[in-house]
Amino acid sequence: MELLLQVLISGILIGGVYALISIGLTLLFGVVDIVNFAHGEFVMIGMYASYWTWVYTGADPILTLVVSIPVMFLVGVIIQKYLFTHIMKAPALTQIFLTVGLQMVLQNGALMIFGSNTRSIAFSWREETLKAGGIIIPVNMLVAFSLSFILAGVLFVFLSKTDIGKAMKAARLDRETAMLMGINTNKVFYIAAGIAAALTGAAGTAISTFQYIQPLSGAHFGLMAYIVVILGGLGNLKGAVVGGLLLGIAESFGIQYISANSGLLMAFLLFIVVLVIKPKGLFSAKEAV
Amino acid sequence: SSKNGDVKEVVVGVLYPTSGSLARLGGAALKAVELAAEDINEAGGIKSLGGAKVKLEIVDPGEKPETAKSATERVIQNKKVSAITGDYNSSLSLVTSEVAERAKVPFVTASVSDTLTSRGMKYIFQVSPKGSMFGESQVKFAKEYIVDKLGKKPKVAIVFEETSYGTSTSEGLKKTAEKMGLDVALYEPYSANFADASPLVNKIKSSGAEILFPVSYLQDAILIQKTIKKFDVDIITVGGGAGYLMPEFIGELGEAGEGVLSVASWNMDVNKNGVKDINKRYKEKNGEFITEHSGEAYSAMWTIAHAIEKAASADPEKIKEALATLKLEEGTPGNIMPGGDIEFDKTGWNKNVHPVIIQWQNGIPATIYPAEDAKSEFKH
Amino acid sequence: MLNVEGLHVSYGSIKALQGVSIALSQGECVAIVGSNGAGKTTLLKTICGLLKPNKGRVEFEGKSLVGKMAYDIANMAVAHVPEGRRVFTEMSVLDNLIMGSYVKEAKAHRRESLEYVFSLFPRLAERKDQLAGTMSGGEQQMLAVARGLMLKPKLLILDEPSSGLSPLIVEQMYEKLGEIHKTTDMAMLVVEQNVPIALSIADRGYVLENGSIHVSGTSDELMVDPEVKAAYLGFH
Amino acid sequence: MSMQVEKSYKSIEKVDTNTIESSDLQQSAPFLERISHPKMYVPLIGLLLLSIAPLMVNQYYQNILNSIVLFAIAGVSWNIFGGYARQISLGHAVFFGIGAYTSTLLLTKFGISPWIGMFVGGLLSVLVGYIMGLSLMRLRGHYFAISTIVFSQVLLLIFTKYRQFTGGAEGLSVPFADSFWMLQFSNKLPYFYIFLVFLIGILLLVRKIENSRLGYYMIAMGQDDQAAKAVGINIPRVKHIALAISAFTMSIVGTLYAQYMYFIEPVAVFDIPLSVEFAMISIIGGLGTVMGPVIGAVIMKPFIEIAISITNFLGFESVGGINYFLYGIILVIVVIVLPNGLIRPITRGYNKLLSVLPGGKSK
Amino acid sequence: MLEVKNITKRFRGLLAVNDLSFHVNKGEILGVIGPNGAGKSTTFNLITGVYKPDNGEVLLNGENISHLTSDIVCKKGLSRTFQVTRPFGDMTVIQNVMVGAFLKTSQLRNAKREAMQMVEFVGLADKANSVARTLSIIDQRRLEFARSLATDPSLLLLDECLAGLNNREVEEAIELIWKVKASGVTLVVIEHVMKVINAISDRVVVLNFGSKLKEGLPKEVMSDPIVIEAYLGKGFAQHA
Ligand SMILES: Nc1ncnc2c1ncn2[C@@H]1O[C@H](COP(=O)(O)OP(=O)(O)OP(=O)(O)O)[C@@H](O)[C@H]1O
Ligand SMILES: Nc1ncnc2c1ncn2[C@@H]1O[C@H](COP(=O)(O)OP(=O)(O)OP(=O)(O)O)[C@@H](O)[C@H]1O
Ligand SMILES: CC(C)C[C@H](N)C(=O)O
Ligand SMILES: [Mg+2]
Ligand SMILES: [Mg+2]
Repeated sequence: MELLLQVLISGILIGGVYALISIGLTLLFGVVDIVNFAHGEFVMIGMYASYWTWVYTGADPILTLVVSIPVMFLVGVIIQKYLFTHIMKAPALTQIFLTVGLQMVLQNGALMIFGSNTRSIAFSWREETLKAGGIIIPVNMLVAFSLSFILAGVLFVFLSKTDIGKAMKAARLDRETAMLMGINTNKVFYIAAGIAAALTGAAGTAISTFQYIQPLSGAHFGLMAYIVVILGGLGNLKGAVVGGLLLGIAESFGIQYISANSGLLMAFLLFIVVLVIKPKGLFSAKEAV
Repeated sequence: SSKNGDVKEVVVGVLYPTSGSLARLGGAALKAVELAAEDINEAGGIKSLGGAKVKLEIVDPGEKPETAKSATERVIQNKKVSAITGDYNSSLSLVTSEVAERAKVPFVTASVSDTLTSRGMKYIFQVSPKGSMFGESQVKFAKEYIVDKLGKKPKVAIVFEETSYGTSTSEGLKKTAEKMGLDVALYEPYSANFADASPLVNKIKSSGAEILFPVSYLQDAILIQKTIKKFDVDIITVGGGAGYLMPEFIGELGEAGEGVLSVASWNMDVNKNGVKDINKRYKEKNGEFITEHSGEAYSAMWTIAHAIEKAASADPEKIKEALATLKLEEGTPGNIMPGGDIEFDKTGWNKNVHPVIIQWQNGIPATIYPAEDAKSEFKH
Repeated sequence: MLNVEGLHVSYGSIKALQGVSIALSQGECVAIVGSNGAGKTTLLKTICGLLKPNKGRVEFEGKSLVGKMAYDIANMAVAHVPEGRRVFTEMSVLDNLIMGSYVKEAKAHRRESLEYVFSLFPRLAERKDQLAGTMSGGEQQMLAVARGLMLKPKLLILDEPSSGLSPLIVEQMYEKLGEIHKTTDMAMLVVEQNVPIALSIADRGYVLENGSIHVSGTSDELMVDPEVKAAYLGFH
Repeated sequence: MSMQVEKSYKSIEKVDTNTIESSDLQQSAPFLERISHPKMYVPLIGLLLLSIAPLMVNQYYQNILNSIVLFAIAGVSWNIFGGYARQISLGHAVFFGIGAYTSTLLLTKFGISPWIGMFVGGLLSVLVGYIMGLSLMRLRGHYFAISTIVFSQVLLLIFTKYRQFTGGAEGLSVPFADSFWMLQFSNKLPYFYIFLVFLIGILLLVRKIENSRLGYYMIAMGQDDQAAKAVGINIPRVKHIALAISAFTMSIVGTLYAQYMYFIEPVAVFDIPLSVEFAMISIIGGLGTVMGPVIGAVIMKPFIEIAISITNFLGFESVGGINYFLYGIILVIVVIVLPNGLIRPITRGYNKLLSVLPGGKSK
Repeated sequence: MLEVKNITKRFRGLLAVNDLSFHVNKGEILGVIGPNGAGKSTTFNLITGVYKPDNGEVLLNGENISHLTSDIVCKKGLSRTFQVTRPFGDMTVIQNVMVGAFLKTSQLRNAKREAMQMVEFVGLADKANSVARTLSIIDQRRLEFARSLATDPSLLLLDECLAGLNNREVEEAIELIWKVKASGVTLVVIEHVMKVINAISDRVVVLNFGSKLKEGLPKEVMSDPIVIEAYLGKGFAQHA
């Protein structure tokens, strides 16, 4: 029973991380309509941003958000302005093509600048745990998990309650008509891409509290984020959170009760089963923000 | 002869991955090869060729068979190499060796897979121990020092990353463990590069094992060890090399890493001539101590130099002949592999080599087993 | 208030407009009629900044619109109800209307504007939470017009607003447009296939054919123009 | 709607064969006349040049040529399902992998020739494609694309996991031989010509499909499946057929790859980058065109070698990652400059060439 | 020939079609009118298998087709156009129509010949090799008409095929529809342009809120006060 609970909690915590990395992607994917295969690399840049901030200031990683968020916002705006703008109307495949190129540039750029060494941020609560009975909860995972809820909540309110949030959606659905409404669509896309990147950077910061930083640290997360976003329903924040949790739980249970190499397999099979039943993901577009 | 007198330099192709997931160790190994080439040239180059210098042609084989193939072709066809070395990763070496075999260029590798020298090839030479030997050493050591000496229950857990290296070395682990009467409570591969080690550690914990044999690359190794500590799992780790031997491992774990054990195909303090000096110079240059693959890479490069020396020719065919009958005795520069002389059997494997066991002591991997190679003692 | 002079527009090698000039003063309602492909939509899109002219002038309240982005022009209180409805399909009716009042001035009056368009089109009030894309064609057309009105425009540009609407709705909508025309000083530029109804509210009209103005005059003049009658009015 | 046409609906008698089937006429024209038209002789000359190209270069360039031709076949295969039918699969490595594994396992375990193995693999791929089709058929757009990725990851994990059957992550080595029957040669040239024959074969197949009802149905379905249904197209069936053909041919490429590389492992033959590469080759050349993927392969495959040459030239060969960094930059630039692929500009140039060549003005 | 029996379709609580019944006789043209959102297009979608009815059934020549998918319905001789046009955008006009023609032949040559005729018939011959995406909406409607005809249907459903045409063009289009009818095709036509409905329909069904409001001869229907109230509007007489 205790083991079961522990397995569940471990799964939920990992799921929270999957949700966290998916929030920025679901925004970019859902609003700017860009298939960004370099998403994991945005996570990686966020991790390095936190790392270097920590190196120079010694700040607690949570405080490094003050740097990683604006830095990544800028990165998002720049990439939107100089790259994504050119391919927004292009077929998904063209976008994949470009962003795979971008992924190579970022991964190998990081390798050239930072080297292949693995780095990490040291801080007081890194190794701390909460214990309840026999159940163990690593604090850093809990922080990452909580952050995913906070960011999803803030983004939800932003998108569904503010004019600019709605304008993002309008601009995606019909650029020309959005312009007729007085919406500066380019600006809206810059902001959306900036926020998406900033959220992803924040995810990178959270992840750097328990993972290790090197140029390929984001690669694995990129794919997981895609799976989560699709599982949850494209552009749906609730879906991203629920989807992330489900995958994490499936992985944890797969590892414990089937075999240690079945975690991802179970998560992927769950994904396929859900999509066979609900071809538009857990939460269909109707409920999307 | 006058013909050989014209040779001013001998070109050796070097294929260590410096991009992708293999970049960390590949880059480190490449540095060691460069150091070896420097040492060789400083020591007068190839004397039988009138002091010809060794010239390295470096090419990145990437992380895929396809890129490895193309890189090998590139260096062999376009650079007129006399021999090649590199890859450290067995999957890449499998491809490189095929290309080398067909092009009739000798390939000296430090990769560990048993398969490499089991295919009847004539141009491959493996200076390193075979993968299957690692598990044997780990278990033998654990039996002697932990089960028998410390009186631990013989319940063990074997977890290994589901990669070429992980699966090939784990076979030896399991076989030997069963042979030695250890109770294997858990024997499972896991998917490498996990987001979090908790599920795996939950599983290790619930298996009730007291000795853990993990085969992992760096990030997984660190996460497993950290999570073991967080989850209060009382278990002794005898790692399977790779991640368990890297400077970052101890850097991250600090105190928690002290006392962790691991198998290694080579270590910076093995009981061999010149090792200390190599480590010192390597560290001066690269800011970190020299790790197992780099040590082997260094040795492989010297092995090639000796073979060229013996062949007194830059001709690949003659160098291959020389390698087949080469015998680098104890004390010869570059013979730093544990296990006496470097000498290849019919399959091309360095038949005297064996792995060692290290323990992290004072932030340094100290060789503790077998006794002939060790300078330090097992501490508990 | 609106002055278009000598406008030339082309799509690649296709010349869609060849020297079109029209004028519109405050509070005036002008209809533009003409057959398919005459260039009506092209003209409207150019005024609104969605297309760039090769030559010619477009001025609104004395300021040139040429080279301005469509959203800047919307900010000058020019609303465009595009051909083919173009509602934001995956957004609710209400959010569509909110987008209609995105520009600063309109946003300030959003609440009143909503009440106003809901009174004009009660169906939209009933369906304010439905996704616009699932509305029937006619309902979407109402939404598009309402969305245009949300901008509180000085100039309202309508591209075939009656297309796909049932006669009753067309009648009602033109009644409302007529009312707006009478009670406010909003200027209107209407492109229509349904010539009689367009001319029924318009003060003046232009007939556009093959990219240039063919005939122009007051609505009454056009109604009796034999050529116009033959092409657009008579039926059997 | 215009009334000038005095023909009424459903009067099939009067047919203007000339404007309809000019290619029929060509076929009946005498050989000499046909061959003197640049439309015929240019491809023939091109083919001839291509077939002697590898004879003039060393093994390194031969290797590049071989992989161009091999990946051209893969691109063309992918294009059947991804380009014509517009089912954006990012999991086609599944079939490549099955082809590679089936023939290699049959060869290593039972000594069965890859010539046979490739068909067994092809049939297996068709079966797996059918299952994939059944489960993913209802998905569209991004949902479909990402699901195909996940599907391929599942196969990757399974092939890694059941290592008693597949050799697991350690991979499989193809036992060395030098015989046509075992599809293995110590020299690279025979591979080239075999690949070339396969390429020509699949190009002819695709042309045939393009000019058939199936081809029209595939394209129509790819454009708008609702409208396609409304004109009587059985969507699941067309999808399954398109996928079956694509899977079968892709599987053959997998076998050829294994025989050429002598070594396969799950990551090398099932992972995402490979699937993405197939798709890229098609799109850079031109989606849904016969020759597009060939052009795509000709351009894409040497990219990395070019990048390496540049770094070597600059003396940066030991800077880790620089090759792929450059490669990435080249990709990004290519996409931004040519977002719609190269087929259109190239076709335009080609047609211009045809029209100025002797014999070209006659038409 | 076609019988619609008590069909109902709900979208999340919205009754789009409510217990609707009507029939179509062989050889006639049935006009379908009704206010926007009355459920006309949805009814077409229910007949052609795009949606499945929640209740009721659709019989084609006595056979229940309500559970069939659109492609099978089409093979049974029932073809339709879409209110919002759906051409195969990247294909040329002739290729679009060939796709329709392939229903009855598998020969490229026959399909091409058949398609060419249809393209000429609807007056698109000069644009036969234009890519469909670049056509104007009106031309796209023509194209859809041709594509539907190419499937050689016995029953053809037209959803606002004539919207956006000017008078002259409407007249031409009506003649086309007559010709189609003359060749033995039964038609069901949704239009908001009363002149068209008047001119071509043998009978008219009026829908309102998903149900049948009225059915009868065009003259009867259009003078019916209920229909005027719900759909035509008082001003109708003036403009007609
Ligand atoms: N995007 C485009 N690309 C190429 N040609 C175009 C494009 N849009 C319109 N045209 C052409 O420009 C001319 C004018 O078109 P426009 O849409 O302005 O006509 P319109 O009068 O609005 O017709 P309709 O009554 O059909 O709406 C037509 O010949 C049309 O085919
Ligand atoms: N997929 C859907 N989801 C939700 N509601 C829908 C859907 N399709 C149609 N509706 C609704 O059903 C009702 C009937 O729509 P339908 O398209 O059949 O109307 P129509 O009679 O064709 O109108 P119009 O003349 O304007 O084209 C409308 O209120 C519409 O909003
Ligand atoms: C990553 C390393 C542990 C690789 C290993 N030396 C091999 O031969 O595959
Ligand atoms: Mg228009
Ligand atoms: Mg309708």
